[in-house]
Amino acid sequence: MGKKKHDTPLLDQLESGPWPSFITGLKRLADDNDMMVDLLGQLEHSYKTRKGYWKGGTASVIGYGGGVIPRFSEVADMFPESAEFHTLRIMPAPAMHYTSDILRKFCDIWEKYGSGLIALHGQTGDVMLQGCTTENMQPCFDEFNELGFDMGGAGPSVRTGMSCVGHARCEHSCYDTARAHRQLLNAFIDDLHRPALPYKFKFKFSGCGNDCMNSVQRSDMAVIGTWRDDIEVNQEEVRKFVAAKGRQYVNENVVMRCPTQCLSLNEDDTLAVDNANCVRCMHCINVMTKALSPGKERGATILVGGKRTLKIGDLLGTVLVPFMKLETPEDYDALQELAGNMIDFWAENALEHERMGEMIERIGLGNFLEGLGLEVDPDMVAHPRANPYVRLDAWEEEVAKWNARQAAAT
Amino acid sequence: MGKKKHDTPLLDQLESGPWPSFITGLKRLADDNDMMVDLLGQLEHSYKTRKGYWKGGTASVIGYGGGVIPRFSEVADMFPESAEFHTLRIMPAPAMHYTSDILRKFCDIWEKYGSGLIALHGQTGDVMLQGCTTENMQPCFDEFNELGFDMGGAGPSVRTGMSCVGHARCEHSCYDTARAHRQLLNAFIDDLHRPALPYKFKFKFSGCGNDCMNSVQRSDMAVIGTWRDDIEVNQEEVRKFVAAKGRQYVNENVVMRCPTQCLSLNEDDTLAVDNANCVRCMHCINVMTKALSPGKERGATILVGGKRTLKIGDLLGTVLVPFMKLETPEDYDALQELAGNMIDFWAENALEHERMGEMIERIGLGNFLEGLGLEVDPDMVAHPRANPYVRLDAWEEEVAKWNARQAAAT
Amino acid sequence: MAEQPRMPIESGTPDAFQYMHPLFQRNYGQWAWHERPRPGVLRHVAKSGDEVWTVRAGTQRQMDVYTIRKLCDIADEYAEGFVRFTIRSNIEFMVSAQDKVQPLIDKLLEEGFPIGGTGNSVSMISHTQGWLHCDIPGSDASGVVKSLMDELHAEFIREDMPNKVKISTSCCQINCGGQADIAINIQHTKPPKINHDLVSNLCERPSVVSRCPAAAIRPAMVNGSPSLEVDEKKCICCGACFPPCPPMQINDPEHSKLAIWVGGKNSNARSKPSLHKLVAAGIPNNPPRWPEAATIIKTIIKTYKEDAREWERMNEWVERIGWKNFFKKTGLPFTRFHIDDWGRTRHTLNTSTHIRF
Amino acid sequence: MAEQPRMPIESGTPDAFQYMHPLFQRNYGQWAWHERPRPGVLRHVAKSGDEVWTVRAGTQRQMDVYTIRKLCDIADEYAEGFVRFTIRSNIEFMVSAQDKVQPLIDKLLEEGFPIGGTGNSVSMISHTQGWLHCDIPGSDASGVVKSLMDELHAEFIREDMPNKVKISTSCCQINCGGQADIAINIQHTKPPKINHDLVSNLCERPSVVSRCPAAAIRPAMVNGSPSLEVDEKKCICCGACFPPCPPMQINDPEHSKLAIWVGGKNSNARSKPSLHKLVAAGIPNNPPRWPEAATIIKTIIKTYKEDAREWERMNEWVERIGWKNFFKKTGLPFTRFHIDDWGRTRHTLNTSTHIRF
Ligand code: SRM
Ligand code: SRM
Ligand code: SRM
Ligand code: SRM
Ligand code: SF4
Ligand code: SF4
Ligand code: SF4
Ligand code: SF4
Ligand code: SF4
Ligand code: SF4
Ligand code: SF4
Ligand code: SF4
Repeated sequence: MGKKKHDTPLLDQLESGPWPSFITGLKRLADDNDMMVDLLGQLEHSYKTRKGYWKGGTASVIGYGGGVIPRFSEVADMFPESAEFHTLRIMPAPAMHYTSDILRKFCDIWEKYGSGLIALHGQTGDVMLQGCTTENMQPCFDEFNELGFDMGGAGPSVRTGMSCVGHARCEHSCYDTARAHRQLLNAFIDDLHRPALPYKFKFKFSGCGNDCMNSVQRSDMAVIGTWRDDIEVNQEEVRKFVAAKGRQYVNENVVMRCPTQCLSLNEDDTLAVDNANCVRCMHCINVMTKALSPGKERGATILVGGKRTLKIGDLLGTVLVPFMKLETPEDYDALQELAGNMIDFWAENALEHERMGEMIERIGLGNFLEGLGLEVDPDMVAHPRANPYVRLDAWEEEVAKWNARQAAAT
Repeated sequence: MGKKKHDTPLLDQLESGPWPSFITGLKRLADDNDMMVDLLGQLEHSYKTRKGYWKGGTASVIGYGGGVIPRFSEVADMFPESAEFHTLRIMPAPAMHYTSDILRKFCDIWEKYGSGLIALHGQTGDVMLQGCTTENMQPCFDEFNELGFDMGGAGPSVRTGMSCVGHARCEHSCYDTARAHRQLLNAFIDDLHRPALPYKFKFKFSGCGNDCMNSVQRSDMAVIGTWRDDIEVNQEEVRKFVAAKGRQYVNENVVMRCPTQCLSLNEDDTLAVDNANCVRCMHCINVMTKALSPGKERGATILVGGKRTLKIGDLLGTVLVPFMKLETPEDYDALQELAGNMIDFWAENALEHERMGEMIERIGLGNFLEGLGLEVDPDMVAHPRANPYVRLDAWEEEVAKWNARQAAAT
Repeated sequence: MAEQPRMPIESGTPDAFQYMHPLFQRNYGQWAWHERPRPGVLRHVAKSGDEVWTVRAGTQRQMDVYTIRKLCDIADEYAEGFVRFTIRSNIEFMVSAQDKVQPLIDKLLEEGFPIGGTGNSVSMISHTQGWLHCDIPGSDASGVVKSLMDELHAEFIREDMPNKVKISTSCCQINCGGQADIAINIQHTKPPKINHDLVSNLCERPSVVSRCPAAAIRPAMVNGSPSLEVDEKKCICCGACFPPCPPMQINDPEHSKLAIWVGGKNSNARSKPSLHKLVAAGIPNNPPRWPEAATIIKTIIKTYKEDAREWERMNEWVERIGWKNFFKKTGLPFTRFHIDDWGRTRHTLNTSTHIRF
Repeated sequence: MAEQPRMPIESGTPDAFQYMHPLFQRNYGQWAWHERPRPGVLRHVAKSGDEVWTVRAGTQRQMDVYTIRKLCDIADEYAEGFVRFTIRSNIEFMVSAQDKVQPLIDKLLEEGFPIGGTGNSVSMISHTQGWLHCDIPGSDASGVVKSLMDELHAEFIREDMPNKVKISTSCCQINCGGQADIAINIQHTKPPKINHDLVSNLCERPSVVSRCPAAAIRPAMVNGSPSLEVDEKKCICCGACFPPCPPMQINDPEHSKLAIWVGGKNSNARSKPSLHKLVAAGIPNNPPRWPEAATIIKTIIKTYKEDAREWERMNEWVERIGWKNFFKKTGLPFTRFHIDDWGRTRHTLNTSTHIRF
């Protein structure tokens, strides 16, 4: 300990200003940690040359294939103490709840084995313990593991999940996101720890259409809360809201903003909702939190295939199951089963390095549905096809299926 | 003459009902024309077997490569008189105006040389003289030609144009569609008569955004009238309209239907227009024909690349020139020059059998604009790109161009 | 010495003024407003105060010279000798005075020409050649149109739809008929049957290969001669190979079906132009009256009429109520084939939780 | 005898209840409504009548253990020992009584943690690893974010934007940062430079070839060894080849630039989710403070703030005023590069005459 710090004139400029400075934190760590001294040196070097100096490699803990992001420095000759600077990804509890006690324990273990630098959190929701030597990785992980925490995902595997605060605090929450999150992640824990899938697979859970987890775009399987019956309206609270804000405000900010124009403000300052046309967008409920709430028959819409850029451009998830009830344990088991079927089908049919969304784009949603044994539904499309490039040999069979379903439904 | 008619039990069923029957007409022709006797026989045969029996071939008139659609029967043994049943495509005047006199002359010539069957009109706007033998084609065309009519397009060539009734009768008309139609078609008459382009090329001219010629989808170059200044409002007529229909009707059918919400009905029953947000959709003008009209600074938006299905699916035209003034002869010449440049570029760069729209899809609109020396404009896109798959080496140069244009504009 | 052949006068598109009603000429570009006093009649008023009354009548498009002469007689006797045709093969008679309108209408009706097609009516169906003349048709457009217009006559002569209804048909998958509120098109359901004996003579083989949108055709030797081969797994039965290669027979009396498309719109009024979408397929190509297609089309029109708001075109109505409700209200089945899977189609899927329950 | 290695306990995602504020546990799934009494503070009321006050504070995400312990001290002393983190690395302290709110806020401010990020504020920028840890970065996300949040601090602690503003950054074109109202991402502008000596050792060559979205890479022999070759005409400089093949160096101190994207939206509120669109590029990757990027972002935010209506997210505002006006009002140049030409992109073009003049 006590290695002399490098000059960091560029990084030092990131210490001023009102926002908390990560550089100040790194420097504080460097006071007592030589690895951080050289890490700061390398980072300053990056800032000066505008280049990165880490390369990958291999590093792992016993029993697991993933969860560690190994980093070896390309400029270790200049900065030897941070020659190895691996990250351990640790899965937090759903919605990232902590006691101060558990956080302190994190700090203590990590101070012992690592750099002392923790990201709360990575974009996939992991606790990222950054800056570990190969040697310290195993004992460090062992202590976290004993504390009740497990390694997160990395590589071609199921990844760490994310869920919104949901039932814990949010009145909009239409299903138990924490429960779904934990049940599903832990059901596929083997696929998480032992990367053997075509590519990565992410779950995200949002309790309502506000999608605070960005699941539509950042997960292969997005579970987004919704309801099937009517919006709950407390007309007394509507009246109070109108009294407080004025009719014009309500018309301009609620009624006229409904995407399907299914609201109207009655003469008596109550609200009429054309529930058959409501698309569960959440807007009116967001504005009038006291007066409006999601209906009572709650569950989720399942979207599939969201991801970022590689290799065909960003994809938004698309509807796979318009509505799935999520109340009983059996409902949650059904969700898990669906996820399992999806992963199995994808594992069998995807090309190497092909995400779920890309595979669906390649094989067509129809084939994917068929593979999963799911029923086709107009809710899955923005609009039907605009081109005639389709084989219709099996038209009659498909019509028969639809008709049978309709008959069964009535 | 006087050949016995075939039995046509299926076709006969098309003689009943309130709509004028083409079968009744064909039968009437068959009374005096053996070719029509066998034509009816072949058609009945088609109805019975549900198959067509024409094949192509070659047939043309002296001096021209196109304009005739040659048809030879595959069942000439059964129906020898209609063994040859070619179509001559004749270009009518813009917007299909006729005197009864000229129509009678058409009938007389056609009765002499052909079957007596005329389609008014083909979907590309031609007079289709259907049912001519190879032998009679030349004299028949000669007589039409002497009458002041010329052959229409067929094959990989400029095709017959279409224009709406426009200035002749329609108050919405923002430019002289008939003039543009005639000038452009006749400027490219060589490309029309001597098919040597990559594929077909269609012009269509609509006087306003109502696009009564379906130009956006059915032409390679669509010239659609619009205006650049403010909508003309006759407030007196607005008041009368409101008085007659009621405020609610006006709000529901005019104000609320404006796609950019730029209308509002003032307390005094006059109409306020936020012209900066008006997208010239025509709706309000369509509803209130007396009170509202397009502005005074008129011209057209040019769209490019509309077409039907082959081979990448139907394409709607896209904006190439947001606004082009069309008032003076020079303006019309500029339109002609643009068309010429487009056709030249396309002729040089398209693959065989590749329409304008498909070529643009293949090479990118940016390259097409560059090839034509046209300036890029946000009006050309529904939205900017959502993917980063673009080479940006020349970013600075393009920015400089834009800045220079902006500076020049102010 | 042999006579020199006559060379054509390349006069191109003729000047319209010579055939134009005098009031059109006089008020060219100077019209003020118009109204529709009754279905089938337009009254245009010029800034000069001049007025023109237009009477619109339906025709069969495929006309014999006798019918055309009859229309000319009417033009001379009941109108002022000038007519024009619309893009939908309706004929328009122009008169300068209101009192000429009714006698003209009476005469047209007497001669069997329906009056209408204006305003919020179902206008004449724009159509194509079919068995009557084309070399690649799977059906007969004129017959389909005659059959349908008989059924839709009542909506042609009235103006009580929510907005204009524009219909088109096409008699093969090349689709010379345009995008429309409703389109009735051929949809093949089996790959082409190749007559290998004829291929080498009648096909430009490389060009056929390049025209296939599915890259399903490859050159092949069959019975020792150069021919073509179709990968039937890849083929989507579009028929694009048939025109350049007639031995690749795509038409089939049973398997060439009709499909119905909804929501094409070319105008910019209110919403942007839009392409039509597949709603029904597998409809028998059933001459001479195509009753199965007619039933579906009447259902769609009836549902639209009852459910849409004033000024809503077909696609605007569907967008408002949602496609699910379109299928529900019309009773049409929704199948996996309605899902677009042709290339990069994610933008046609529902990338949201916006769902009606 | 050697000790058996310890095998992991595959406990997976832990149960959240053990770390959850007691009021959250008691009212789990039973919340009634909430309000925001001031920026950075949420008041949630349960059906039981229980209330929880949440105070949200910004952090630097990349935290040293001293900072985390400081936050724990605050949680113990001024709150009730429970915290949670948001998806944007803000920390939330929960208290059961209103009177604890102000002292907690005072303490956090004293220790340098800004209070805000709720409601219609600019929340913390979600960001990625960069030079600090990643093996492929073109920039340093943490530095970019610190610089920008210094500039945007005033909008973090207030709630006077039209709606939430969510920003993200990514430090390479792989884009671990999400879609957002505004995204600041690396955009390379030159093809990779290949270090051929290393290719045979360090690349899985077939897999690199298949990862290139432009099909620009082909196997080649260079100096007698198997290597790779890039067709520089086809290459669109995406950098997808770099992670699987580090010798294909894509990062360049000068030519790896920043690009700014606008209008991503994940929520379903009002409009459907949408992807962000390119608005500015060619921005110097200029550490340590990236002033050029900051200027553009502040301009966009200011324009949005002044011009958008209440509740309009960034993309909803742009859709309403039109992209032309977005470029006009922000003064950003529009170039041919803004036109999407990646594949079948006609649906991104203006297929209408809807134009504002
Ligand atoms: C005569 C004709 C033009 C021609 O030169 O031949 C014509 C004439 C008029 N059209 Fe049209 N349109 C004509 C085909 C079209 C077409 C194309 C078509 O029929 O295939 C369209 C585009 C259809 C589409 O979007 O796919 C068309 C979309 C319109 C619209 C926009 C309607 C809408 O709301 O989307 C208007 C505005 C209106 O209805 O007031 C319009 C309005 C008019 C007006 C009122 C213009 C005027 O002031 O004179 C004319 C009388 C309309 C009427 O029938 O009530 N015309 N109009 C065409 C008659 C066709 C027919 O016989 O049915
Ligand atoms: C006659 C006509 C249909 C009608 O009954 O009205 C017609 C008939 C034929 N069309 Fe068409 N097309 C006719 C208007 C159209 C239109 C509508 C239009 O012009 O507004 C279209 C859609 C717009 C477009 O251009 O895309 C159209 C799109 C096609 C196509 C597909 C082109 C494409 O790029 O997708 C073909 C196929 C081809 O050219 O290879 C085609 C090919 C044909 C051929 C030449 C079939 C062939 O390859 O042998 C047909 C000859 C039929 C015959 O025996 O007369 N026809 N065709 C129309 C021309 C009459 C006229 O000159 O007035
Ligand atoms: C704490 C957090 C969830 C979590 O489990 O971590 C959260 C919590 C709440 N969100 Fe959120 N949202 C959170 C991230 C998001 C995100 C994702 C993101 O930040 O990357 C989104 C999607 C953004 C997008 O569309 O790209 C998001 C879109 C919303 C919306 C929809 C806003 C809209 O109009 O589009 C609402 C509704 C509203 O504003 O009332 C909402 C509403 C809420 C409410 C009011 C829900 C409630 O009743 O408790 C919570 C307080 C919001 C506030 O800050 O005023 N939350 N919310 C996240 C805080 C992030 C932060 O620190 O800034
Ligand atoms: C650490 C983290 C960024 C951060 O600072 O928060 C991260 C870091 C990396 N991501 Fe990521 N991604 C991280 C969240 C994301 C997200 C966001 C999310 O999960 O919500 C995305 C977008 C969503 C998605 O999955 O598409 C994301 C999309 C990618 C991609 C592109 C995937 C694609 O299909 O387009 C890659 C490239 C790949 O996997 O080949 C990638 C690859 C990487 C690699 C492994 C780079 C590499 O190939 O070597 C980075 C390791 C950096 C390091 O040294 O730690 N990362 N990555 C995030 C994970 C932390 C955590 O576990 O909590
Ligand atoms: S996604 Fe919905 S339920 Fe979850 S925290 Fe956000 S607003 Fe609440
Ligand atoms: S949730 Fe959305 S769609 Fe439903 S009524 Fe409210 S604003 Fe309208
Ligand atoms: S396109 Fe416009 S100008 Fe032409 S006839 Fe139709 S409404 Fe009139
Ligand atoms: S023309 Fe269309 S966009 Fe313009 S004001 Fe009228 S309705 Fe609105
Ligand atoms: S639609 Fe097909 S069959 Fe009908 S005329 Fe056009 S090319 Fe011929
Ligand atoms: S029918 Fe279409 S898809 Fe099939 S082989 Fe012919 S061109 Fe190709
Ligand atoms: S965005 Fe790129 S550079 Fe940044 S962490 Fe992700 S993979 Fe690494
Ligand atoms: S940078 Fe992208 S486009 Fe260029 S070679 Fe690499 S993977 Fe291909």
